[in-house]
Amino acid sequence: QALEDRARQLETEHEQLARLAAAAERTRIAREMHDIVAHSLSVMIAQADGGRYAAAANPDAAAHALGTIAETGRDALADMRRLLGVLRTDQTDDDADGASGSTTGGTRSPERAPQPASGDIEQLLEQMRESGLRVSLVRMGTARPLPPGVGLALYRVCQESLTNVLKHAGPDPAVTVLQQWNAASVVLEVADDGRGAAATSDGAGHGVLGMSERAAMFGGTLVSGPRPGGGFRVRLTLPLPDRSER
Amino acid sequence: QALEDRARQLETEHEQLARLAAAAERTRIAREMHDIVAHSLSVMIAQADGGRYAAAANPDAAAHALGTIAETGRDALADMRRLLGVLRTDQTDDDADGASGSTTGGTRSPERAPQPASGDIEQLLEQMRESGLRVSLVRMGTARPLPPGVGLALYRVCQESLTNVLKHAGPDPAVTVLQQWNAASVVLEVADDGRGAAATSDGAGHGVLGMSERAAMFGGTLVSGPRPGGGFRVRLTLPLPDRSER
Amino acid sequence: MTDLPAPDQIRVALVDDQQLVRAGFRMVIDSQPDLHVVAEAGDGDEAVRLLTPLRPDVVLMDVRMPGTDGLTATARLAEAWARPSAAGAQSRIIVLTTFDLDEYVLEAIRAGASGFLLKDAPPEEMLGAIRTVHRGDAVIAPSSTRRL
Ligand SMILES: Nc1ncnc2c1ncn2[C@@H]1O[C@H](COP(=O)(O)OP(=O)(O)OP(=O)(O)O)[C@@H](O)[C@H]1O
Ligand SMILES: Nc1ncnc2c1ncn2[C@@H]1O[C@H](COP(=O)(O)OP(=O)(O)OP(=O)(O)O)[C@@H](O)[C@H]1O
Ligand SMILES: [K+]
Ligand SMILES: [Mg+2]
Ligand SMILES: [Mg+2]
Ligand SMILES: [Mg+2]
Repeated sequence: QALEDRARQLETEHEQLARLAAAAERTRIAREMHDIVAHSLSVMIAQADGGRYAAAANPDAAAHALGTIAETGRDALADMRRLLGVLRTDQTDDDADGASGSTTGGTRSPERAPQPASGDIEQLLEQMRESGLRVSLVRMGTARPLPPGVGLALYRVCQESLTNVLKHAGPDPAVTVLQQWNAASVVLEVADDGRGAAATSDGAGHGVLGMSERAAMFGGTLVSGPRPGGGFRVRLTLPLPDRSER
Repeated sequence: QALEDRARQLETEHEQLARLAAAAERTRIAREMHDIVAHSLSVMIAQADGGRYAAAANPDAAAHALGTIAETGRDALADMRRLLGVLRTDQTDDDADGASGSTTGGTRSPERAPQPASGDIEQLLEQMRESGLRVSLVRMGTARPLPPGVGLALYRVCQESLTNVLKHAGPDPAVTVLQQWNAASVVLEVADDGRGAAATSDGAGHGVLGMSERAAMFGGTLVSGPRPGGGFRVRLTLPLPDRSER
Repeated sequence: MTDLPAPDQIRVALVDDQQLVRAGFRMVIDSQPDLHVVAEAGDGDEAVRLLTPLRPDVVLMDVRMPGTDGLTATARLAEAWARPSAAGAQSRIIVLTTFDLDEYVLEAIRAGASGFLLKDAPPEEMLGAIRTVHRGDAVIAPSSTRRL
């Protein structure tokens, strides 16, 4: 019977779908890891080979290369931890985000609010701070409940913007996250004082595209680009039900 | 009607399932990535620091360290490539460590190099020894075949514990790795005589988190902390099918 | 950044956005009596601007770089160098990637590269590849060939 077939078909599609989702996720992480960790490993390897080959003619070359390697490695460890901070927070969030049942056999409890909102952004920033990113949060106005999906959009835009800071802003940037509650809108701004316009764009660009789509989905806007004085800025504005009408 | 309901329900479950699969994959990769990359980077840094200091007395030491660094870096990149599956065209998942077990049923790609198993612990220790760590292995009981995923868990816990020794134990610690086969469990203990409680904790802790998750995944336990007399200890216990019942 | 080679040396150019990677490669290459690094560029545009008139014998070209990427730069350079120079010399390009992505291999060859290597290939392999493409043969890293 048709319906029975359909049910069976859907059931078999389940496994396939899960596999595709996992593969897509792996591709995404591959890109982030490439930009952050693989680059450092390449530098360390190239320096090690170079130091070894150059040492015959110039004994100082080996010692110099060893110094560069140690420094690059320490920076890479710090960068990797920050990236893992983002990834793990992401996971916790998705766990709670409308799904029931346990996923990974992990030990953390999924007892969290179903909509990631400003509280989750604080947690994300806390994790980034612990792993060494200089980031501060500025809040303006009074927080209020958000329509379905809006909290998640804010969270994701913050998350992708911070990932971009790690990838593109250069060493040790300072980041300010502003969350502003207006009468008829909420604004999230992520600004850094890093490389900005001087950053090397490799034209991947799924991040900004995704953020703009999220903004559009809720009738809002996303503006992003280098700041005139240096650094980079992402500003998301989402309309809210007017406070006075509530 | 029941079947119609079932079909609709399955359809709505699709999105959730995809998200769970992605989240599970992210956690799995974050954990593996941490262990592989943090370990390699720590070895490379230790070698670079060591080589630079030793070079004054022994010029060959620098060249030797540079060789080890290059080799370690290449292995790490190869591991990353394997983990992220970028060498493969087919987008099949792999459930080598069982983390995403519920989402797979997975055809293993033939191109995948095998994951390290518990037997490779000896090789890992050999590598650490070559890079100057004083480490000895004690085995108790008779080794026997392990359920899928358990070998990798043992290996990764050993790897991260040794990485932590490099990072936190201070200069020139002595390490003892104990692997103990009991009737219904296998135990791995990594103990050092280094700084222990005096080590400066920065509270990042992806390593211990990942080890605990691995233990929980197989119904085991992980205990870690400073030892009363000094030094640090990590003890992993994983249940095994009872020997007498086999 | 340019530098003068001795008469019979193979003139090599390095294109990579990471200065420390270029510096490492340069140390390896310059240690060889028959090789000499004559130029470095940090992105695709700079590579095209600097290398088009310079016509090095062999270019090591990174794929992922800011602005103009290595594959685009390879295509532009290959086009500019389609005909041998007045002196009859032919310039060759070896494309490097960190991850061995299949599309890159095919695109690189289509763009006019003579070789494809992983960036962390052992130095002996890199040096061998430079000499091989200079002789006019093609080089593709084993890990990639397997997939073609
Ligand atoms: N904080 C920042 N500082 C400097 N440049 C930035 C910053 N954030 C984004 N950019 C620039 O904007 C570009 C587009 O960002 P986007 O997130 O869309 O792509 P991406 O990060 O390069 O790749 P991905 O698709 O993996 O996100 C980046 O390539 C980079 O050049
Ligand atoms: N062998 C050791 N000796 C002393 N302290 C240790 C040792 N192993 C772990 N620790 C302490 O336990 C803490 C947690 O370890 P964990 O591996 O989770 O984090 P980490 O090594 O600091 O960072 P990472 O997330 O990169 O692994 C460390 O910060 C350190 O203070
Ligand atoms: K030379
Ligand atoms: Mg991005
Ligand atoms: Mg650790
Ligand atoms: Mg690059």
